[in-house]
Amino acid sequence: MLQAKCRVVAHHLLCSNYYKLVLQNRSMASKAKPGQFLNIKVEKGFDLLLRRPLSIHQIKDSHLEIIYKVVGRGTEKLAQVKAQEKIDVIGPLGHGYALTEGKAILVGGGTGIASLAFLAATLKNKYNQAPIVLIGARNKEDLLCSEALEKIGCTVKVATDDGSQGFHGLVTELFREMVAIFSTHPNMVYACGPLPMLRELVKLCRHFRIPCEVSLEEHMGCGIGACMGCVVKGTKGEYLRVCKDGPVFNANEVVL
Amino acid sequence: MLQAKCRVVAHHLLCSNYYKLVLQNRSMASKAKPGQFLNIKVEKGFDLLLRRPLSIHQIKDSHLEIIYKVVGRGTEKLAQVKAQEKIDVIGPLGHGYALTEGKAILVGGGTGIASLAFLAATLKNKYNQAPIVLIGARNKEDLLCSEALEKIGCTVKVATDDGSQGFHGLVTELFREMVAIFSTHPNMVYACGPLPMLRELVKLCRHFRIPCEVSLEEHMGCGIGACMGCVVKGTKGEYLRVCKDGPVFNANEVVL
Amino acid sequence: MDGLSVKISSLKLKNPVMVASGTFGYGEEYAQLIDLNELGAIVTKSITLKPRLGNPQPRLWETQGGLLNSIGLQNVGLATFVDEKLPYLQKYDTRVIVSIAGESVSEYCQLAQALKKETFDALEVNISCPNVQHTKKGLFAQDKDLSYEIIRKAVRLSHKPVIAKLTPNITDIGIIAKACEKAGAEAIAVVNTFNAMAIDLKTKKPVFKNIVAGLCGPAIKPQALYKVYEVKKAVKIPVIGMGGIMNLNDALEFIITGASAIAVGVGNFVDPKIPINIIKGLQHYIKDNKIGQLKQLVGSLDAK
Amino acid sequence: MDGLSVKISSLKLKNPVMVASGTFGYGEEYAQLIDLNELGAIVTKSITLKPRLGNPQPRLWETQGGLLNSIGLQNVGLATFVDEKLPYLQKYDTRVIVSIAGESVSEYCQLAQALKKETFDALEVNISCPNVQHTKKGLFAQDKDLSYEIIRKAVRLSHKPVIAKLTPNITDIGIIAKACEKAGAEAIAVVNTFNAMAIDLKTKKPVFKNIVAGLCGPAIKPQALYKVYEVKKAVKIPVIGMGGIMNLNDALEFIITGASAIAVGVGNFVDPKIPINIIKGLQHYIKDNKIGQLKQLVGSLDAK
Ligand SMILES: Cc1cc2nc3c(=O)[nH]c(=O)nc-3n(C[C@H](O)[C@H](O)[C@H](O)COP(=O)(O)OP(=O)(O)OC[C@H]3O[C@@H](n4cnc5c(N)ncnc54)[C@H](O)[C@@H]3O)c2cc1C
Ligand SMILES: Cc1cc2nc3c(=O)[nH]c(=O)nc-3n(C[C@H](O)[C@H](O)[C@H](O)COP(=O)(O)OP(=O)(O)OC[C@H]3O[C@@H](n4cnc5c(N)ncnc54)[C@H](O)[C@@H]3O)c2cc1C
Ligand SMILES: Cc1cc2nc3c(=O)[nH]c(=O)nc-3n(C[C@H](O)[C@H](O)[C@H](O)COP(=O)(O)O)c2cc1C
Ligand SMILES: Cc1cc2nc3c(=O)[nH]c(=O)nc-3n(C[C@H](O)[C@H](O)[C@H](O)COP(=O)(O)O)c2cc1C
Ligand code: FES
Ligand code: FES
Repeated sequence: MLQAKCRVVAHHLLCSNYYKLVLQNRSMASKAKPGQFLNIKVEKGFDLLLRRPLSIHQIKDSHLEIIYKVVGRGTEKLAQVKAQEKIDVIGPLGHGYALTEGKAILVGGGTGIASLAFLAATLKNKYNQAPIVLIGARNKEDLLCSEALEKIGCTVKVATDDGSQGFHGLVTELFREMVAIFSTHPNMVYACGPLPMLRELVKLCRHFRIPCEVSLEEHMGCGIGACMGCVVKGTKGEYLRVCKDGPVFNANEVVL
Repeated sequence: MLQAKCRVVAHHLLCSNYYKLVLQNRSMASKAKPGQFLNIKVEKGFDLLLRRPLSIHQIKDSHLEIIYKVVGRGTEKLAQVKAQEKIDVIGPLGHGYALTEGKAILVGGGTGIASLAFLAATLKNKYNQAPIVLIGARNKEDLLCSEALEKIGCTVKVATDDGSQGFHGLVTELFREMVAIFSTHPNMVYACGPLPMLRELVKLCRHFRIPCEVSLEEHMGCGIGACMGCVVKGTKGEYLRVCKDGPVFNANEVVL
Repeated sequence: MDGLSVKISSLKLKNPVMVASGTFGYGEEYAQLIDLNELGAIVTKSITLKPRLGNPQPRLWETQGGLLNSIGLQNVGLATFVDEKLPYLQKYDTRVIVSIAGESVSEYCQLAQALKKETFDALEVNISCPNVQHTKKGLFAQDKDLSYEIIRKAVRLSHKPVIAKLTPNITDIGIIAKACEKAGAEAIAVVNTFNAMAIDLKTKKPVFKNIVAGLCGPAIKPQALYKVYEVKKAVKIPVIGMGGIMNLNDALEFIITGASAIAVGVGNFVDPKIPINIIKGLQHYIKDNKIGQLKQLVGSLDAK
Repeated sequence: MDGLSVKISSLKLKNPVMVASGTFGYGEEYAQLIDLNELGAIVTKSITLKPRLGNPQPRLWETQGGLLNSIGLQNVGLATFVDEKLPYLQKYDTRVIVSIAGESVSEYCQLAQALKKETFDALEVNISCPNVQHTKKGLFAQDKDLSYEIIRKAVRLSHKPVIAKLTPNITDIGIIAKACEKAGAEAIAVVNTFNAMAIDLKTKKPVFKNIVAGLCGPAIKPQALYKVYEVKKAVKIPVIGMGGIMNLNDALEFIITGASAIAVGVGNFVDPKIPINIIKGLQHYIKDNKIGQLKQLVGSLDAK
């Protein structure tokens, strides 16, 4: 974990209101693991007090890439930052995905796919086996990362809410169909996306007895584990910190 | 008085940290009188709550020009507004200079010269007599409007704190010298600038028995006369509103 | 527009959006920028028996998301108000709520009495201005007995509905609200400004002569909302909510928390169109959400 | 650095910049980002007798220039604190101030007693957390007798300097400050968070399960500053000021108003370097202004 003013190498609109932000910082980049995030100060003043947590989407040498969606005032301000400006970043933060060898299915909804792409690349590099990736999006315009994932050898299946591309329906339904027709189950499922998606997916994984890791989101204060602001209920009844104990948890650890 | 989202026609740095802002609004422009001001919302959010009052520097057809200095957070934000954007403006506001025929001396300090330039042009147009203008600035880099004023026929004299141009010293000292060597006194003095300058000038005008009008500044709430936030002490003991009873007052009306 | 009408006890408003005392003068200036007929009600600047000079300048100071004021109730005084300001307001098709402030119980009585024969819709009794001296111990609205006494007398002397305007600078606002309810107030206005201060680092002096000033604006909104919640729990009479309301969502938050009407204060300075924008927004909101009457929303907070 | 040293009664700090309870955990995480040795003091997260689960999520909500929190004192509890957290902090060359919070007078006593034999520099008694149940009527720090009793016992049982941390949610904070001074507190920490709330318009539910939450940040700074002013007027013991301090100027305002030391709370979230930046800024400030000792500035407010 370190704090630095990172230079914005590139910053551009990807599609609808999704942006890609590329930051320069060699030591952060060299430490980053899939599932970890950066906590970014989006403005100089104190109008918006808190930093915004955003997952690391990809590392390229000393560059850290982020994919984010403009959803509110903070991400709106972030979208105004121009290339070559510097922004204040703390990272890499949190506990990422546990890498396991074997057949993995990655299930991403919305911007959730951003961190899974980093995971896919890492799994491929480490075990030389590209995972299957299921991507859920509202429509084909909102679809992120699929080409890049195919390029590294992943089998990519898409589910859109409106059927404009791939499977017409929820990515969890696609997952259910996928697993039901597989002769062998995957060894591991990794998921990142909206809570209802994660809930449904965890239910399915329990049903099929597939271990599952989920990446969670909560409003954050410190982002480093000190304030107890970002908790999620653990299965032992205790509250776990998304920022430090997570954001990636084993599905058995947390009550969704 | 009206409220409108005005298009920024042009916006650029003049010198050191002085900017010129040109706004488009025909009805505001047609109503504007020298000494009046605009109350400008400098940002969309509520980080800075209040509008910023800025004098009208010049009218050209449907354009209103402002000259301002970046001194704090509000003017910093204003400086970031780009040409073609729209900003929310209320104006023209306040009670401007009382136009009088005859020999006039205009005394401006810092950005105070902005509103006096509008007055000079109006006096020239109306009475076909260009006034004498004394400009006080810290140094020659901070000198505003002198060429434009000369162009309309004004006799322009400059005083700089560091002597880098014109008279070395305060503009009030220059004024004293000017009046002392005039065979006839001016009929009227109009002044806009920092409070210490105005205080000294009013003292001199009393001494020389020259009527004098001063343009004052106070922190403003509503800017239109409703909140009693922007007062200055009147000579009758009552509090007068800078935004509505002023910003231009006869020196005899107010306690500086 | 009917779906927006609300009742503040016996006072019917065509919509729940008012402009707060002290931020709208006597309406004249704002009439040049917005149509006063559209407002639910106008609350006048608090008037006092005699014209008041008010506090020395500076009277305003901007803070993060907020504004400090120390106006000190500068106003034209009762006589001029009645002669010049009230007739102007009466021309408009909106409710006129006259705010009064006294330095003693007796002054409140004289004000209520003198206004008895005038035409307006309700009397707001400001017992909570932090910028003038009330008692040695503090503000009237920090003392439940004095609050009761002032409101009781105002209710008796005035035949108009009486609104008690309370201060948030208190441990338990519910106690004061209850005293005012018992005294016959038809509504509680929550809140006046929060005690606060600023200092000028260059001179090491307080910015304001009185040291204390009143904080308003979005900065205080979460606190004001909680005060509305506390008052709503304490009393059965309607609550008028204010404190940092700048847009439709803010207004809805206050209404859902329990405000039967809301007032825009410093928002008028930021953008005089805010009250009108909120009214339009409410119209759309009830239509889009198929809410027949806005008043159904009042106090609809689902607190488990 | 000597020019910055200040004394909080018997407690000497190398500089007046502390980090506020609950915003800095037990120091471990921040140690990766800043040098803890540079801080004047670290106040730990308030600890309770037993580990506390804390409140359900969400626990945080951003507002205009502020942050609402409803952590509910989640902490590791006394035993783990003493075994694992305190030894870590003892390694650093900074003052360690242990904050304690109890649900009853007796719990405060047990905490003070149990901590007696441990090594640390001062005991901060948090009688003002708005996110947990105190008495039926409110917070301990809203009751002068209970405040007196808790502080008196803590002073008796602990041989450490006792700091009383007060709530701003009170009509007259001076009364509580005086009670604490009389009880033997060596300093008053002002302020804890302000009662406030937020609601979720989509669900019409309060954001927080407890409804009320505590507001902090720049939004409250003008109010916090005034509370410091009020406490300073009421007592002779030193005041520790906090509430929205984000930079050198904020810190100077509190110091000039009367705070002998200041604490950074939510500022640590915004930028962990804020406390260090303030320390550096103070060094330059006293040098540039030829002030020999920073403590000369304390309470130098020129209020006419
Ligand atoms: C570990 C982690 C990783 C994330 N990675 C990504 C990513 O790669 N791409 C992406 O687009 N988004 C990501 N998010 C969500 C992102 O942080 C929010 O969308 C963002 O903070 C919204 O800020 P805002 O001001 O635009 O929205 P607003 O809704 O206006 O924000 C208001 C407040 O709520 C908080 N908030 C709002 N939504 C969320 C949320 N979903 N999670 C946490 N806090 C929230 C904000 O931080 C802020 O404090 C991640 C969140 C977490 C916790
Ligand atoms: C009638 C009038 C006409 C003006 N005309 C001009 C002009 O033509 N050109 C120009 O450069 N400046 C002019 N000013 C001054 C200008 O309004 C301030 O410089 C500006 O408001 C500073 O805002 P800020 O946020 O950058 O500074 P900050 O100091 O950060 O402002 C903080 C607060 O103080 C207020 N404030 C600060 N300085 C002044 C001031 N001198 N007068 C009133 N309020 C102030 C701000 O409005 C704000 O509320 C005029 C002021 C008035 C009252
Ligand atoms: C400049 C100013 C003057 C005020 N004068 C009065 C007043 O005379 N009487 C009164 O009851 N409240 C007065 N108030 C308080 C407002 O009516 C309102 O209660 C407060 O500002 C909170 O609302 P806001 O945050 O929307 O401004 C004044 C507020 C401001 C900003
Ligand atoms: C997330 C959070 C947790 C807090 N926990 C505690 C606590 O355990 N004990 C305490 O005395 N104060 C606690 N506080 C209050 C702070 O110590 C401080 O008094 C308050 O936040 C005001 O300062 P600020 O505006 O600089 O944050 C907490 C504040 C926050 C934001
Ligand atoms: S955000 Fe502070 S503990 Fe997670
Ligand atoms: S700013 Fe409101 S009266 Fe002048």
